[in-house]
Amino acid sequence: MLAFARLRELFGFSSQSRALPNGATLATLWEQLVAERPDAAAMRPSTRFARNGVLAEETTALFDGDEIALMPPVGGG
Amino acid sequence: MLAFARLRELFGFSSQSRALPNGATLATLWEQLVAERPDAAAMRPSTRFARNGVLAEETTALFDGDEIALMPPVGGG
Amino acid sequence: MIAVVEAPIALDALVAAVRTDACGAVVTFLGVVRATSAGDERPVDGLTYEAYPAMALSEMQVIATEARSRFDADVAIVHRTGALALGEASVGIAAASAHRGVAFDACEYVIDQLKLRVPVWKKEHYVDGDATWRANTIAP
Amino acid sequence: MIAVVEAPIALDALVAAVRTDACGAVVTFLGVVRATSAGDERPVDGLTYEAYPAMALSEMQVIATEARSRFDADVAIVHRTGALALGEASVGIAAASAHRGVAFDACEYVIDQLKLRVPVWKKEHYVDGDATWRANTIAP
Repeated sequence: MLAFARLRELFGFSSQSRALPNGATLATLWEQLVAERPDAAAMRPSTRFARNGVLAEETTALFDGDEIALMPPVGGG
Repeated sequence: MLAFARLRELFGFSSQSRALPNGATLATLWEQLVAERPDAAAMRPSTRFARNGVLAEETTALFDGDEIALMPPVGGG
Repeated sequence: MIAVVEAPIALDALVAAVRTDACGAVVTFLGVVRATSAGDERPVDGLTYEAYPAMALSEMQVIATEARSRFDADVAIVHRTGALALGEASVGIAAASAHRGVAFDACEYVIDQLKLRVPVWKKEHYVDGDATWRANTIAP
Repeated sequence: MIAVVEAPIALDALVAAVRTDACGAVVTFLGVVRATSAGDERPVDGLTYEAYPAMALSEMQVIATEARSRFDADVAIVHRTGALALGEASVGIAAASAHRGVAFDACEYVIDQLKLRVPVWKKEHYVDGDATWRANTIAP
Protein backbone atom coordinates (compact mmCIF):
# COMPACT_ATOMS: atom_id res chain seq x y z
CA MET A 1 0.00 0.00 0.00
CA LEU A 2 1.35 3.38 -1.07
CA ALA A 3 0.31 6.76 0.31
CA PHE A 4 1.12 10.02 -1.38
CA ALA A 5 1.47 13.69 -0.52
CA ARG A 6 -0.88 14.83 2.24
CA LEU A 7 -2.08 11.26 2.85
CA ARG A 8 1.50 10.08 3.17
CA GLU A 9 2.12 12.74 5.80
CA LEU A 10 -1.16 12.02 7.59
CA PHE A 11 -0.75 8.25 7.78
CA GLY A 12 2.97 8.45 8.38
CA PHE A 13 4.09 6.00 5.71
CA SER A 14 4.85 6.08 2.02
CA SER A 15 4.79 2.29 1.67
CA GLN A 16 3.38 -0.33 4.00
CA SER A 17 2.26 -3.96 3.80
CA ARG A 18 -0.87 -5.03 5.55
CA ALA A 19 -2.87 -8.25 6.02
CA LEU A 20 -6.59 -7.99 5.30
CA PRO A 21 -9.46 -10.43 5.93
CA ASN A 22 -10.73 -12.55 3.07
CA GLY A 23 -13.24 -10.63 0.96
CA ALA A 24 -11.73 -7.28 1.89
CA THR A 25 -12.36 -4.33 -0.42
CA LEU A 26 -10.84 -0.89 -0.66
CA ALA A 27 -13.62 0.25 1.69
CA THR A 28 -12.41 -2.30 4.29
CA LEU A 29 -8.88 -0.98 3.99
CA TRP A 30 -9.99 2.64 4.34
CA GLU A 31 -12.03 1.76 7.46
CA GLN A 32 -8.91 0.21 9.03
CA LEU A 33 -6.89 3.31 8.23
CA VAL A 34 -9.50 5.68 9.63
CA ALA A 35 -9.81 3.56 12.79
CA GLU A 36 -6.09 4.23 13.33
CA ARG A 37 -6.19 7.89 12.24
CA PRO A 38 -9.71 9.28 12.80
CA ASP A 39 -8.71 12.69 11.40
CA ALA A 40 -8.32 11.00 8.00
CA ALA A 41 -12.10 10.54 7.71
CA ALA A 42 -12.55 14.04 6.28
CA MET A 43 -10.17 13.17 3.45
CA ARG A 44 -12.38 10.41 2.06
CA PRO A 45 -14.37 12.51 -0.45
CA SER A 46 -11.20 13.79 -2.12
CA THR A 47 -9.22 10.54 -1.97
CA ARG A 48 -8.89 8.29 -4.97
CA PHE A 49 -7.66 4.72 -4.91
CA ALA A 50 -5.64 2.77 -7.43
CA ARG A 51 -5.21 -0.98 -7.49
CA ASN A 52 -2.14 -2.17 -9.37
CA GLY A 53 -1.74 1.20 -11.07
CA VAL A 54 -5.36 1.55 -12.21
CA LEU A 55 -8.02 3.76 -10.60
CA ALA A 56 -10.45 1.65 -8.58
CA GLU A 57 -13.78 2.12 -6.81
CA GLU A 58 -14.02 1.42 -3.10
CA THR A 59 -16.09 -1.70 -3.77
CA THR A 60 -13.07 -3.25 -5.50
CA ALA A 61 -12.05 -6.58 -3.97
CA LEU A 62 -8.42 -6.94 -2.91
CA PHE A 63 -6.11 -9.92 -3.34
CA ASP A 64 -2.74 -10.99 -2.03
CA GLY A 65 0.05 -8.94 -3.56
CA ASP A 66 -2.13 -6.09 -4.83
CA GLU A 67 -0.41 -2.71 -4.88
CA ILE A 68 -2.92 -0.20 -3.51
CA ALA A 69 -2.36 3.56 -3.81
CA LEU A 70 -4.04 6.22 -1.68
CA MET A 71 -4.07 9.44 -3.66
CA PRO A 72 -5.16 12.97 -2.79
CA PRO A 73 -6.29 15.33 -5.60
CA VAL A 74 -3.45 15.68 -8.11
CA GLY A 75 -1.37 18.83 -8.46
CA GLY A 76 1.06 18.07 -11.26
CA GLY A 77 2.10 20.28 -14.15
CA MET B 1 15.06 50.99 -54.05
CA LEU B 2 15.14 47.45 -52.74
CA ALA B 3 13.74 44.37 -54.48
CA PHE B 4 13.17 41.07 -52.72
CA ALA B 5 12.83 37.41 -53.57
CA ARG B 6 11.20 36.78 -56.95
CA LEU B 7 11.17 40.51 -57.77
CA ARG B 8 14.89 40.74 -56.99
CA GLU B 9 15.56 37.90 -59.40
CA LEU B 10 13.25 39.33 -62.06
CA PHE B 11 14.61 42.87 -61.97
CA GLY B 12 18.17 41.71 -61.44
CA PHE B 13 19.01 43.93 -58.47
CA SER B 14 18.61 43.83 -54.73
CA SER B 15 19.39 47.52 -54.28
CA GLN B 16 19.44 50.31 -56.85
CA SER B 17 19.24 54.10 -56.86
CA ARG B 18 17.13 55.82 -59.44
CA ALA B 19 16.22 59.42 -60.36
CA LEU B 20 12.52 60.11 -60.81
CA PRO B 21 10.67 63.16 -62.19
CA ASN B 22 9.18 65.64 -59.76
CA GLY B 23 5.77 64.53 -58.57
CA ALA B 24 6.58 60.86 -59.11
CA THR B 25 4.59 58.28 -57.19
CA LEU B 26 5.07 54.57 -56.62
CA ALA B 27 2.94 54.05 -59.74
CA THR B 28 5.44 56.11 -61.77
CA LEU B 29 8.28 53.99 -60.47
CA TRP B 30 6.47 50.73 -61.26
CA GLU B 31 5.74 51.94 -64.82
CA GLN B 32 9.46 52.60 -65.33
CA LEU B 33 10.32 49.14 -64.08
CA VAL B 34 7.74 47.43 -66.28
CA ALA B 35 8.92 49.40 -69.31
CA GLU B 36 12.33 47.81 -68.73
CA ARG B 37 11.00 44.35 -67.86
CA PRO B 38 7.57 43.84 -69.47
CA ASP B 39 7.25 40.36 -67.92
CA ALA B 40 7.01 42.05 -64.52
CA ALA B 41 3.55 43.43 -65.38
CA ALA B 42 1.85 40.24 -64.27
CA MET B 43 3.42 40.61 -60.83
CA ARG B 44 1.65 43.89 -60.07
CA PRO B 45 -1.44 42.47 -58.34
CA SER B 46 0.65 40.54 -55.84
CA THR B 47 3.33 43.19 -55.28
CA ARG B 48 3.30 45.40 -52.23
CA PHE B 49 5.33 48.55 -51.79
CA ALA B 50 6.94 50.03 -48.73
CA ARG B 51 8.27 53.57 -48.40
CA ASN B 52 10.83 54.03 -45.64
CA GLY B 53 9.84 50.75 -44.03
CA VAL B 54 6.09 51.36 -44.03
CA LEU B 55 3.56 49.82 -46.44
CA ALA B 56 2.44 52.39 -49.03
CA GLU B 57 -0.24 52.66 -51.71
CA GLU B 58 0.83 53.23 -55.32
CA THR B 59 -0.49 56.79 -55.20
CA THR B 60 2.15 57.64 -52.59
CA ALA B 61 4.38 60.54 -53.64
CA LEU B 62 8.14 59.95 -53.56
CA PHE B 63 10.87 62.25 -52.34
CA ASP B 64 14.65 62.37 -52.54
CA GLY B 65 16.25 59.80 -50.33
CA ASP B 66 13.16 57.63 -49.85
CA GLU B 67 13.87 53.94 -49.41
CA ILE B 68 11.36 52.07 -51.55
CA ALA B 69 10.86 48.31 -51.24
CA LEU B 70 9.27 46.07 -53.87
CA MET B 71 7.84 43.05 -52.10
CA PRO B 72 6.22 39.85 -53.38
CA PRO B 73 3.77 37.98 -51.11
CA VAL B 74 5.55 37.05 -47.90
CA GLY B 75 6.58 33.50 -47.04
CA GLY B 76 8.17 33.75 -43.63
CA GLY B 77 7.72 31.49 -40.67
CA MET C 1 10.01 10.30 -24.63
CA ILE C 2 7.76 9.83 -21.61
CA ALA C 3 9.59 10.28 -18.34
CA VAL C 4 9.52 11.22 -14.67
CA VAL C 5 12.91 12.67 -13.78
CA GLU C 6 14.80 14.20 -10.87
CA ALA C 7 17.16 16.25 -13.03
CA PRO C 8 16.36 19.57 -14.76
CA ILE C 9 14.29 19.30 -17.93
CA ALA C 10 16.20 19.85 -21.18
CA LEU C 11 13.93 21.51 -23.74
CA ASP C 12 16.19 20.71 -26.71
CA ALA C 13 16.02 17.00 -25.87
CA LEU C 14 12.22 17.15 -25.86
CA VAL C 15 12.21 18.79 -29.29
CA ALA C 16 14.72 16.29 -30.65
CA ALA C 17 12.55 13.43 -29.38
CA VAL C 18 9.54 14.46 -31.49
CA ARG C 19 10.86 16.19 -34.60
CA THR C 20 11.00 14.21 -37.83
CA ASP C 21 11.53 15.33 -41.42
CA ALA C 22 7.75 15.32 -41.90
CA CYS C 23 7.32 18.02 -39.21
CA GLY C 24 6.91 21.67 -39.98
CA ALA C 25 6.02 22.77 -36.46
CA VAL C 26 7.18 21.97 -32.95
CA VAL C 27 5.30 23.52 -30.04
CA THR C 28 6.62 23.18 -26.50
CA PHE C 29 5.20 23.94 -23.09
CA LEU C 30 7.16 24.49 -19.90
CA GLY C 31 5.41 24.77 -16.56
CA VAL C 32 7.67 26.82 -14.31
CA VAL C 33 7.69 27.62 -10.61
CA ARG C 34 6.38 31.12 -10.11
CA ALA C 35 6.55 33.53 -7.24
CA THR C 36 2.87 33.41 -6.33
CA SER C 37 0.26 30.72 -6.60
CA ALA C 38 -3.33 31.13 -7.73
CA GLY C 39 -5.56 31.75 -4.74
CA ASP C 40 -2.77 32.47 -2.27
CA GLU C 41 -0.98 35.77 -1.95
CA ARG C 42 2.00 34.52 0.03
CA PRO C 43 5.28 34.60 -1.89
CA VAL C 44 6.49 31.14 -2.89
CA ASP C 45 10.15 30.24 -2.73
CA GLY C 46 9.94 26.73 -4.11
CA LEU C 47 7.84 23.65 -4.78
CA THR C 48 8.30 19.98 -4.02
CA TYR C 49 6.81 17.53 -6.50
CA GLU C 50 6.03 13.93 -5.65
CA ALA C 51 4.82 11.29 -8.14
CA TYR C 52 3.46 7.77 -8.19
CA PRO C 53 6.00 7.01 -10.90
CA ALA C 54 4.63 3.79 -12.42
CA MET C 55 1.09 5.11 -12.71
CA ALA C 56 2.25 8.59 -13.77
CA LEU C 57 4.22 7.06 -16.63
CA SER C 58 1.36 4.88 -17.80
CA GLU C 59 -1.10 7.79 -17.63
CA MET C 60 1.31 10.07 -19.53
CA GLN C 61 1.68 7.33 -22.15
CA VAL C 62 -2.10 7.11 -22.52
CA ILE C 63 -2.34 10.89 -22.94
CA ALA C 64 0.43 10.80 -25.57
CA THR C 65 -1.43 8.10 -27.47
CA GLU C 66 -4.65 10.12 -27.29
CA ALA C 67 -2.82 13.20 -28.61
CA ARG C 68 -1.43 11.23 -31.52
CA SER C 69 -4.79 9.82 -32.50
CA ARG C 70 -6.75 13.06 -32.02
CA PHE C 71 -4.27 15.50 -33.52
CA ASP C 72 -1.83 13.49 -35.62
CA ALA C 73 1.01 14.91 -33.54
CA ASP C 74 3.91 13.21 -31.80
CA VAL C 75 4.38 14.31 -28.22
CA ALA C 76 7.05 13.99 -25.55
CA ILE C 77 6.23 14.52 -21.88
CA VAL C 78 8.66 14.86 -18.99
CA HIS C 79 7.66 15.64 -15.41
CA ARG C 80 10.24 16.51 -12.81
CA THR C 81 9.98 15.52 -9.14
CA GLY C 82 11.79 16.66 -6.02
CA ALA C 83 12.57 20.18 -4.82
CA LEU C 84 12.30 22.92 -7.45
CA ALA C 85 13.38 26.52 -7.08
CA LEU C 86 11.67 29.59 -8.51
CA GLY C 87 11.95 29.61 -12.30
CA GLU C 88 12.69 25.92 -12.68
CA ALA C 89 10.51 23.81 -14.97
CA SER C 90 8.34 21.14 -13.39
CA VAL C 91 6.95 19.80 -16.64
CA GLY C 92 8.07 19.93 -20.27
CA ILE C 93 5.99 18.92 -23.28
CA ALA C 94 6.85 18.97 -26.97
CA ALA C 95 4.37 18.36 -29.79
CA ALA C 96 5.44 18.03 -33.42
CA SER C 97 3.29 17.88 -36.50
CA ALA C 98 3.27 18.76 -40.17
CA HIS C 99 1.22 21.89 -39.45
CA ARG C 100 1.24 24.32 -36.57
CA GLY C 101 -2.44 24.31 -35.63
CA VAL C 102 -2.47 20.68 -34.58
CA ALA C 103 0.87 21.02 -32.81
CA PHE C 104 -0.57 23.82 -30.66
CA ASP C 105 -3.77 21.85 -30.04
CA ALA C 106 -1.90 18.67 -29.13
CA CYS C 107 0.47 20.45 -26.74
CA GLU C 108 -2.39 22.22 -24.96
CA TYR C 109 -4.39 18.99 -24.79
CA VAL C 110 -1.48 17.18 -23.15
CA ILE C 111 -0.91 19.77 -20.41
CA ASP C 112 -4.65 20.08 -19.71
CA GLN C 113 -5.02 16.31 -19.37
CA LEU C 114 -1.80 15.93 -17.41
CA LYS C 115 -3.04 18.40 -14.81
CA LEU C 116 -6.30 16.48 -14.46
CA ARG C 117 -5.14 12.89 -14.58
CA VAL C 118 -1.48 12.24 -13.86
CA PRO C 119 -0.72 11.20 -10.25
CA VAL C 120 1.72 13.93 -9.29
CA TRP C 121 1.40 16.22 -6.26
CA LYS C 122 2.99 19.49 -5.35
CA LYS C 123 3.71 21.15 -2.07
CA GLU C 124 4.15 24.90 -2.07
CA HIS C 125 6.82 26.28 0.22
CA TYR C 126 6.30 29.90 1.18
CA VAL C 127 8.88 32.49 2.06
CA ASP C 128 7.27 32.67 5.54
CA GLY C 129 8.27 29.03 6.18
CA ASP C 130 4.81 27.51 5.84
CA ALA C 131 3.98 24.84 3.25
CA THR C 132 0.76 23.49 1.69
CA TRP C 133 -0.15 20.67 -0.66
CA ARG C 134 -1.84 22.40 -3.58
CA ALA C 135 -4.26 20.54 -5.86
CA ASN C 136 -4.99 21.64 -9.40
CA THR C 137 -8.26 23.42 -9.80
CA ILE C 138 -10.72 21.62 -12.04
CA ALA C 139 -11.70 23.76 -15.00
CA PRO C 140 -15.44 24.54 -15.04
CA MET D 1 14.38 39.59 -27.92
CA ILE D 2 13.30 40.48 -31.45
CA ALA D 3 15.87 39.46 -34.03
CA VAL D 4 16.65 38.41 -37.59
CA VAL D 5 19.68 36.13 -37.49
CA GLU D 6 21.90 34.05 -39.75
CA ALA D 7 22.90 31.56 -37.06
CA PRO D 8 20.83 28.63 -35.78
CA ILE D 9 18.04 29.54 -33.37
CA ALA D 10 18.68 28.64 -29.72
CA LEU D 11 15.39 27.72 -28.03
CA ASP D 12 16.80 28.03 -24.50
CA ALA D 13 17.83 31.62 -25.19
CA LEU D 14 14.29 32.45 -26.35
CA VAL D 15 12.86 31.00 -23.15
CA ALA D 16 15.39 32.84 -21.00
CA ALA D 17 14.47 36.10 -22.75
CA VAL D 18 10.81 35.94 -21.68
CA ARG D 19 10.67 34.06 -18.39
CA THR D 20 10.32 36.04 -15.17
CA ASP D 21 9.45 34.97 -11.63
CA ALA D 22 5.83 35.94 -12.31
CA CYS D 23 5.57 33.34 -15.11
CA GLY D 24 4.04 29.93 -14.64
CA ALA D 25 4.01 28.97 -18.31
CA VAL D 26 6.32 29.33 -21.27
CA VAL D 27 5.08 28.19 -24.69
CA THR D 28 7.43 28.06 -27.64
CA PHE D 29 6.96 27.54 -31.36
CA LEU D 30 9.58 26.38 -33.83
CA GLY D 31 8.91 26.42 -37.54
CA VAL D 32 11.15 23.78 -39.09
CA VAL D 33 12.08 22.84 -42.63
CA ARG D 34 10.13 19.76 -43.62
CA ALA D 35 10.55 17.27 -46.41
CA THR D 36 7.46 18.25 -48.37
CA SER D 37 5.64 21.52 -48.78
CA ALA D 38 1.88 22.05 -48.82
CA GLY D 39 0.58 21.87 -52.36
CA ASP D 40 3.71 20.39 -53.90
CA GLU D 41 4.64 16.74 -53.77
CA ARG D 42 8.27 17.13 -54.71
CA PRO D 43 10.72 16.31 -51.90
CA VAL D 44 12.40 19.41 -50.48
CA ASP D 45 16.04 19.35 -49.51
CA GLY D 46 16.31 22.86 -48.11
CA LEU D 47 14.95 26.39 -47.99
CA THR D 48 16.51 29.80 -48.45
CA TYR D 49 15.01 32.63 -46.43
CA GLU D 50 15.44 36.28 -47.33
CA ALA D 51 14.26 39.24 -45.24
CA TYR D 52 13.86 42.98 -45.46
CA PRO D 53 15.58 43.21 -42.09
CA ALA D 54 14.67 46.72 -40.93
CA MET D 55 11.00 46.34 -41.76
CA ALA D 56 10.88 42.73 -40.53
CA LEU D 57 12.23 43.84 -37.16
CA SER D 58 9.78 46.70 -36.83
CA GLU D 59 6.83 44.50 -37.82
CA MET D 60 7.92 41.77 -35.39
CA GLN D 61 8.16 44.42 -32.68
CA VAL D 62 4.62 45.62 -33.45
CA ILE D 63 3.34 42.03 -33.25
CA ALA D 64 5.13 41.52 -29.91
CA THR D 65 3.52 44.69 -28.55
CA GLU D 66 0.10 43.53 -29.77
CA ALA D 67 0.63 40.14 -28.09
CA ARG D 68 1.53 41.83 -24.81
CA SER D 69 -1.52 44.06 -24.83
CA ARG D 70 -3.99 41.40 -26.01
CA PHE D 71 -2.76 38.49 -23.94
CA ASP D 72 -0.63 39.90 -21.11
CA ALA D 73 2.24 37.71 -22.30
CA ASP D 74 5.85 38.57 -23.01
CA VAL D 75 7.08 37.26 -26.34
CA ALA D 76 10.43 36.79 -28.06
CA ILE D 77 10.63 36.35 -31.83
CA VAL D 78 13.66 35.28 -33.88
CA HIS D 79 13.61 34.63 -37.62
CA ARG D 80 16.55 33.05 -39.36
CA THR D 81 17.65 33.90 -42.91
CA GLY D 82 19.98 32.22 -45.40
CA ALA D 83 20.16 28.57 -46.40
CA LEU D 84 18.44 26.10 -44.08
CA ALA D 85 18.64 22.32 -44.24
CA LEU D 86 15.87 19.85 -43.51
CA GLY D 87 14.98 19.90 -39.82
CA GLU D 88 16.49 23.32 -39.09
CA ALA D 89 14.31 25.99 -37.49
CA SER D 90 13.45 29.07 -39.54
CA VAL D 91 11.54 30.84 -36.81
CA GLY D 92 11.45 30.58 -33.03
CA ILE D 93 8.90 32.21 -30.74
CA ALA D 94 8.57 32.08 -26.96
CA ALA D 95 5.60 33.40 -25.00
CA ALA D 96 5.57 33.60 -21.21
CA SER D 97 2.71 34.40 -18.90
CA ALA D 98 1.37 33.70 -15.44
CA HIS D 99 -1.08 31.15 -16.87
CA ARG D 100 -0.81 28.67 -19.70
CA GLY D 101 -3.92 29.56 -21.72
CA VAL D 102 -2.73 33.05 -22.57
CA ALA D 103 0.81 31.83 -23.27
CA PHE D 104 -0.58 29.40 -25.87
CA ASP D 105 -2.84 32.06 -27.34
CA ALA D 106 -0.06 34.65 -27.52
CA CYS D 107 2.39 32.23 -29.16
CA GLU D 108 -0.14 31.18 -31.78
CA TYR D 109 -1.14 34.80 -32.42
CA VAL D 110 2.49 35.74 -33.04
CA ILE D 111 3.20 32.99 -35.57
CA ASP D 112 -0.11 33.59 -37.37
CA GLN D 113 0.59 37.32 -37.67
CA LEU D 114 4.24 36.80 -38.56
CA LYS D 115 3.25 34.63 -41.49
CA LEU D 116 0.83 37.27 -42.73
CA ARG D 117 2.76 40.46 -42.14
CA VAL D 118 6.50 40.15 -41.69
CA PRO D 119 8.55 40.80 -44.86
CA VAL D 120 10.40 37.51 -45.16
CA TRP D 121 10.44 35.26 -48.21
CA LYS D 122 11.36 31.64 -48.74
CA LYS D 123 12.59 29.71 -51.72
CA GLU D 124 12.04 25.98 -51.71
CA HIS D 125 14.84 23.89 -53.15
CA TYR D 126 13.74 20.48 -54.36
CA VAL D 127 15.73 17.29 -54.53
CA ASP D 128 15.23 17.36 -58.33
CA GLY D 129 17.26 20.61 -58.53
CA ASP D 130 14.34 22.96 -59.17
CA ALA D 131 13.48 25.85 -56.84
CA THR D 132 10.39 28.03 -56.27
CA TRP D 133 9.56 31.09 -54.20
CA ARG D 134 6.70 29.95 -51.97
CA ALA D 135 4.27 32.45 -50.45
CA ASN D 136 2.26 31.73 -47.35
CA THR D 137 -1.33 30.83 -48.00
CA ILE D 138 -3.81 33.27 -46.52
CA ALA D 139 -6.11 31.56 -44.05
CA PRO D 140 -9.76 31.71 -45.17
